[in-house]
Amino acid sequence: GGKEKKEASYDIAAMSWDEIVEQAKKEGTVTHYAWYWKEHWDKMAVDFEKAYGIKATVVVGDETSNFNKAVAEAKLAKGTIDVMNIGGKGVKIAFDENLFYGPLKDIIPNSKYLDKNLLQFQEGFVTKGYFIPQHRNQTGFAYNPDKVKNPPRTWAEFEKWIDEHPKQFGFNDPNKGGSGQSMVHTLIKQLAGGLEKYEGDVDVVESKVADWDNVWNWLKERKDKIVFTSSNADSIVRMNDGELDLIVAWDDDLLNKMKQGVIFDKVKMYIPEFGLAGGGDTFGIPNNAPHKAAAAVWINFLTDQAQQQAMSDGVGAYPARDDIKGTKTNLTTEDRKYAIPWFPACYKKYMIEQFTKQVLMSK
Amino acid sequence: MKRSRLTDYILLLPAFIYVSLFLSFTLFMMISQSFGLFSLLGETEGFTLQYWKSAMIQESFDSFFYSMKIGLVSSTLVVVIAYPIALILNQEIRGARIVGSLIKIPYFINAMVAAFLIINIIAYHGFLNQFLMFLGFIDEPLRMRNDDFGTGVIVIQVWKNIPFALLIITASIAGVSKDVIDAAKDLRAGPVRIFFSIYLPLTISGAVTAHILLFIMIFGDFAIYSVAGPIYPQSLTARMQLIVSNFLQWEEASVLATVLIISVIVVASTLTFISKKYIGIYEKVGYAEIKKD
Amino acid sequence: MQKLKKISIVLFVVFCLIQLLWIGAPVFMAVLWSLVDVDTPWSYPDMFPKKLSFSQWSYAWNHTNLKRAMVTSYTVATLTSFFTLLISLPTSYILGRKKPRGKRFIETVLLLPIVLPGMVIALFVGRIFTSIGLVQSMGGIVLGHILLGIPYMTRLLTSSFESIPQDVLDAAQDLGTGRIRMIFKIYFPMIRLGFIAGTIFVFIKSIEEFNLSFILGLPTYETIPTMLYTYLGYNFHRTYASIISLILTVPNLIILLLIEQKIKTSLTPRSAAGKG
Amino acid sequence: MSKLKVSNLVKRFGSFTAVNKADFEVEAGTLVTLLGPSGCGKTTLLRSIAGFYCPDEGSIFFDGVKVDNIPPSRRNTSMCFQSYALFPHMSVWKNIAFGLENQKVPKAEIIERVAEVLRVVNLTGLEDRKPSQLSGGQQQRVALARALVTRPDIILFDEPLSNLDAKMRDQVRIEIRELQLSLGLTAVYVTHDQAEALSISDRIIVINEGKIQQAGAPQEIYDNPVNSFVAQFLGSANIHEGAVFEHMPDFTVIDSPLGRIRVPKNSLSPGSRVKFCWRPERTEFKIDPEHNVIKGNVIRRVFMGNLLEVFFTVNNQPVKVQAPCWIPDEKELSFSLSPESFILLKE
Amino acid sequence: MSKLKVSNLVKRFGSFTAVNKADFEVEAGTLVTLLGPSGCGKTTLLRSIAGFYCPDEGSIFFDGVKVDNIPPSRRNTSMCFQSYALFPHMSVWKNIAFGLENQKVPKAEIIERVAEVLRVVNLTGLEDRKPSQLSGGQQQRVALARALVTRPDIILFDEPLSNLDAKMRDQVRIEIRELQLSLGLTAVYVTHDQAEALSISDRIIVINEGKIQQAGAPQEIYDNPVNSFVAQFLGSANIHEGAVFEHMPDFTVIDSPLGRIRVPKNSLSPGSRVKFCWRPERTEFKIDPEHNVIKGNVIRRVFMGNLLEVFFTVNNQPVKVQAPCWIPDEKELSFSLSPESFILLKE
Ligand SMILES: Nc1ncnc2c1ncn2[C@@H]1O[C@H](COP(=O)(O)OP(=O)(O)OP(=O)(O)O)[C@@H](O)[C@H]1O
Ligand SMILES: Nc1ncnc2c1ncn2[C@@H]1O[C@H](COP(=O)(O)OP(=O)(O)OP(=O)(O)O)[C@@H](O)[C@H]1O
Ligand SMILES: [Mg+2]
Ligand SMILES: [Mg+2]
Repeated sequence: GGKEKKEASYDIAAMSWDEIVEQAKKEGTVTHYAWYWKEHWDKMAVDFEKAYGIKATVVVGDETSNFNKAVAEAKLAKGTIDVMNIGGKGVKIAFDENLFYGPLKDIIPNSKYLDKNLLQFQEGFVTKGYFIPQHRNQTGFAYNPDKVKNPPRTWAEFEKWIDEHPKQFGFNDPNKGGSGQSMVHTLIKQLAGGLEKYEGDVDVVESKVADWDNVWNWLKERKDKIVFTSSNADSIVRMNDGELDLIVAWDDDLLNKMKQGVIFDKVKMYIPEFGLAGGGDTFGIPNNAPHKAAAAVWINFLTDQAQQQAMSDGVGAYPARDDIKGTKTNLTTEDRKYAIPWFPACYKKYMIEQFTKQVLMSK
Repeated sequence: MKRSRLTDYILLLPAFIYVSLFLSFTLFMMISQSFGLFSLLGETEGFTLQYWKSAMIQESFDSFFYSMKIGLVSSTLVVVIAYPIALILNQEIRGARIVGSLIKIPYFINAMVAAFLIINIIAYHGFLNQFLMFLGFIDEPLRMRNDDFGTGVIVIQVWKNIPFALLIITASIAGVSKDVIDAAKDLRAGPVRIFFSIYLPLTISGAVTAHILLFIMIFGDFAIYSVAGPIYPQSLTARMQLIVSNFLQWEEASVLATVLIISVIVVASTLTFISKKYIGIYEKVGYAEIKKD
Repeated sequence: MQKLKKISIVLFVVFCLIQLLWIGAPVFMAVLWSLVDVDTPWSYPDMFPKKLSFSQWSYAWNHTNLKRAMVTSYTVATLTSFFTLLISLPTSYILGRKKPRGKRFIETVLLLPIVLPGMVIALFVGRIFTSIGLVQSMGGIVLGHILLGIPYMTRLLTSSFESIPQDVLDAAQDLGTGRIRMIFKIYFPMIRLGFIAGTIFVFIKSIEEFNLSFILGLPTYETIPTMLYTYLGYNFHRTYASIISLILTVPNLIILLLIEQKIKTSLTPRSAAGKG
Repeated sequence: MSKLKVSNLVKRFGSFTAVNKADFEVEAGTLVTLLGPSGCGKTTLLRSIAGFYCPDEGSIFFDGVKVDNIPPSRRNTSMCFQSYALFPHMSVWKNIAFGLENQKVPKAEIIERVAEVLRVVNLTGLEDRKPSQLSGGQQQRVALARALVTRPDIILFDEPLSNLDAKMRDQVRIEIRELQLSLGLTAVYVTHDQAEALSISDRIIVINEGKIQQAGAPQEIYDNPVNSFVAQFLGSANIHEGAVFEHMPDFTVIDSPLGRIRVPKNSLSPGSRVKFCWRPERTEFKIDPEHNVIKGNVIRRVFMGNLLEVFFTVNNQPVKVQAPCWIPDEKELSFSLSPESFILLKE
Repeated sequence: MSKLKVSNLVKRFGSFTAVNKADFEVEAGTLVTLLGPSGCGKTTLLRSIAGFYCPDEGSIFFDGVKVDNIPPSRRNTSMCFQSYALFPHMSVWKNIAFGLENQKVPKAEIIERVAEVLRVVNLTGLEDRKPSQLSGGQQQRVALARALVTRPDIILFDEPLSNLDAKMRDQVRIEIRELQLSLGLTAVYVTHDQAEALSISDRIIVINEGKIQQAGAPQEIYDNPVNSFVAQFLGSANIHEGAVFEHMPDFTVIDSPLGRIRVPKNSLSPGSRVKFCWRPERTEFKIDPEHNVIKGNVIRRVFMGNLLEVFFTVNNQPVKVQAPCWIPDEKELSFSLSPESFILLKE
């Protein structure tokens, strides 16, 4: 074999951005694990190589197994992952296992343009600037305008609509996707006295969740009127099939599915007045990433204005930068005023468990 | 002579060592981890029953009963359906071979593909609903996916596994010499008697083998459940996978795996016992016993 | 007799129809779904897609992991068949010909990998492999698949070896046949079918295997089934799922046809190798 | 006891005709043997009678009733299978009792009848064995017992003794015949062993390549074979061709490779070609000058225990004769043949 | 061509002794037959000679050289297997040529020798068939050809003709014998057919239950069987017991169930018990008053084609005789037996 490429040990936190870029060019390669947007990454990688001469390899895997891999490699001095996308499922594991390097917030120059909220909180976790926002997303109600002329906007309308249209409203089991979690989250807000009381908690406070029973009872009463689907995508597919007419969905996911021809283009989306949660996906660099400098440069590149615009135009995701607007999104900025933030992650986990016990397991 | 003995044993080793090393590691780790021992990655705590306690919650029981139910119902259905088909295919009917090949197709279709194909059929907008509506039996499509009982899963398992059962059962039925059946007919045995006193005792061991293997495959199913199973409960293996990948609770997963393997052993021995009893009726009653009464 | 014949013909036709529906309908639906046009989704209440095209095929081919997954799957399957054969040959030879002590025990152990549920094996083998750094490597998947292939391969090879009549081997010996000639002129031709059947079987098993590939390969190595899992699971996408299903199924069906043709015809006369 | 009639039966396998227009009757209570070389269609014929094969042409009648549409399980026949076809999972006793149980015969009678038939086939004491624990010959006798015990209207034997050694074969053959006679069973017996056929049958039907060649009482066929196949298959025969030379008052003279010989009187016109045969055992070495005296060169003598087989050439024609052991050990020998020894063949 | 010596050979399967102290020699260039009932150990003995079984006791010598440690592939023997053991994947031609190819015989010679042996076994024209396309008898002849073609030092035949019909059997037997003589092969031939054994062998070895009963030239054994097993297995025999009554100058008189009869002179003391036998074919129906005249009741006559088998009882003792076809059809008949017809048995 050839001579091993010698890599000096360094700490990007202690380097200037120019030094990092220089180091990155020396490294010449970066490996990024994602689980969507293959086509988009391919384009980005071409541009990146043109700009920096660094080859970016994006492995489009599976969210859970990406994390399993990261966990499995955590013990090694040098891993194989430079950059990882972090979504709803991963944040908790990332923290529990102490997987990631950071904080990145002060290393990546572009972070000052990015969504402030997402830089600090993700899915109810306090992320302290470890993860760099990639795009923002938002859950909303999607409906088939042919069959639903006046979708429910207020809480009263919503309850009435469900009564009058049994088995036509659906959201996915919160165990299997974020849009379902968002719906239950909203129900808790609506039926168990708002979200303010949970702020800042790191552990579930029993007294605060006492009146969640209202939520479970509300759901149980409507068990034969609401359909629980098995994934974010399943909800969309079932709307296309004509089985469901009103669903909870992610804005970017829905847009993507429309592009792929999975669902009819006429679908409409909005956020009801009683609110639905949103958030976004981020980038992180594992502690044992072999090319940390290249990773930082790649992340910075992806959060440049041009690339964020390309992302928005290409896959329809809402940009993480505040200085550009999403072009093709389903939800207008007007709609987004009803967006609400997640409550702390400990409650989210508790919510999912309770949903399983109280709603799914009840016969 | 001695030297060739030794070479024999050396030649015997490759596959044997391969399998036994892997599996003994697997089983050893599984069982010891369920008691908190020998954790390969995390730190080892020493013998404890804690994980058995914490794994034994309602969700686990529900998963266990779900898998057991699907396993027993589907494997029994498969065998019950495959048996007569095998008997018919065994006749010298013209075209039996074509049917035989046709019928084998699902065996060569991946489990998930099978699940997906059937889902397309039973989906809300699927073939079956459209067909029934076209015929006017229903006004509005039926919702058959992800039903709570697992009917969808059972349909898929049956569809997918009939060929496997057929493969084994046809082989054992083909082993019954045609002359023997002719001889029974010639001795004026009716079809029912031929089935119960000739075919069944001669082929039951094949059928039970098929039944056991099917039970194991269906009981340990992950793929079909994930594609077509009910929202709740999860299949036992799906729950294990979830516990591991979402919560990294290897010890609890080990408990479930141990339970799963013990159940497999129990069910397999029960089925074998029943079949032995049945063959016994025909094997044991001989002249000696007749003389007694 | 005449009446009986008529009834059996009717039964046969009905049976064929059911069979065609039973298999044909699902496959037909998959084909339809795979041909749905990107810009004209097949939505309720259309009975059939409004427009059929290969647009989704070309998209899936160019912009998903499909190509990579196919390369991985077929490479893994080829390596698996080869090594499984290599490992199983000596063991099967001894089991089939020498009837060693403990034969039954060894055969039972060799069958265990099919008797244990795949996900259980996958999770725990995955854990072992993780600790020795074998996850996310093609080698790991191949090693795992070999484990699952051994039961089938040894079974088939052992019974081929067993079915060689001792007399024939004795006759060859008696005619002064040397060791090499014995292997190539007597053993190989006579276990040929087991050899082919075993290789094909293991190949197909490997192509189809999900659990181990899922645990050991993802995310670095995606195989066709794990890819399918994505499009059937949280990323449910009927059209891609149909395309991948067809890609996964059609080669198998072709192989099935070949086996039916080849093995059946050459298997039958074999029994006539001697009397009783 | 039923009368069996097979009428113009044809059975084909694909394009191959296994039985070709078989037409014969078996009187009630008699035993008829189907005799022929391997593959001539004997088993096929028997299976058609039992109902396992559906004939392509022709019909079968039991006591005048057409049975073509009656399935095997409702024809009152029992077959002793060439392949034994024992039930491998049942004991010897169960195997034999199976048919009686089907007929709902009372238990006590079953026990008695099974014991009786076991004695007949010499298997008493092996009741509890499984077929796999028996030698080939014993298995064959179980198959025989299983068929005999039901006492059907028509009993069908497919080479029931082929795996027994000579001694046992003689003994069981005699028992079968006695049982058949005493119970008055109608029986069809298949064999390719001519000694067996000659000794057990009321009538013999000789078959070749699916076609009946000749039917008749054993001695009748032996003494008057119609063609060279029958002559050679049933016993040995030397066959020659010749031409009629002249007719004398008591015999006819023929020109043949053996010389000018006297044969029984017939009505063929002088000069016409004839085929005739004679049997090796008709040779007389105490020469009777009244008979045809023939001289030949000894090629080989083969000691057969009770006699010698001597191979001659007579005018370059090979000829086989049977001789007593005392004949002189010479290169050239004469023997005589009575005119009655010669049998004219139709073809 | 080798001389074969088997010395005190014992072969056991578990606790069952299949061959028990077999001890015999086969002179170079001669053909010896092992004759015995099914399961008596013939095949076992043959396989031990070929080297497939390792004897438990005793040794085997080829031309005086002990071969116990030489593997089968290096003993120059060829065996014609009872089960044929053809190579199913090779054509008839390939099967036969296989042994020659092993010996690196030149191609041209192979072609010639295979053609020659195919002619011998009457299979010319079937060279390209696979074994599965042959009838049982044809397969057997291929096995025979495969063994014959290599012309080994010692050739071993295990029931090579059992599946042929009578005609073909005679013909091939003669060919085997001629080939064996002309090539001077040393041969061991196994059969349970006594006619075959008598007609082909230089010497016969009669075996029962693993033990050699008697060995000798065919006629010698036939005429002087040492015990009742040999007497009954080789040919038919009526066996009786009696007691010596008195010694006369030319013969001895014995009291027996047949009455007081004259048998060949011997030296037993009067009064001692003797066992003796006689053969059915020695019966004279043209009664010779000088001989022992015996009267019996006819039980059954069986027509055997060339003769009758007649079953008598003589003083309640069953007796079987062979009679010419002309004997009168009466209930009581007399026949005579020369004193020389009687053979005294050792046990
Ligand atoms: N199922 C079948 N398909 C095709 N040919 C057959 C079938 N059964 C028998 N034959 C052919 O029909 C002919 C007659 O067969 P059959 O079994 O009646 O012979 P057989 O007279 O009983 O001979 P054997 O004495 O050898 O038992 C044979 O040439 C055989 O090859
Ligand atoms: N491998 C074996 N294990 C146990 N017993 C055996 C084995 N081979 C042969 N025998 C027994 O040894 C005895 C002699 O067998 P062998 O094959 O030599 O008989 P044979 O004289 O050739 O008989 P046949 O005429 O039926 O071929 C038989 O009783 C048989 O059951
Ligand atoms: Mg037959
Ligand atoms: Mg033998």
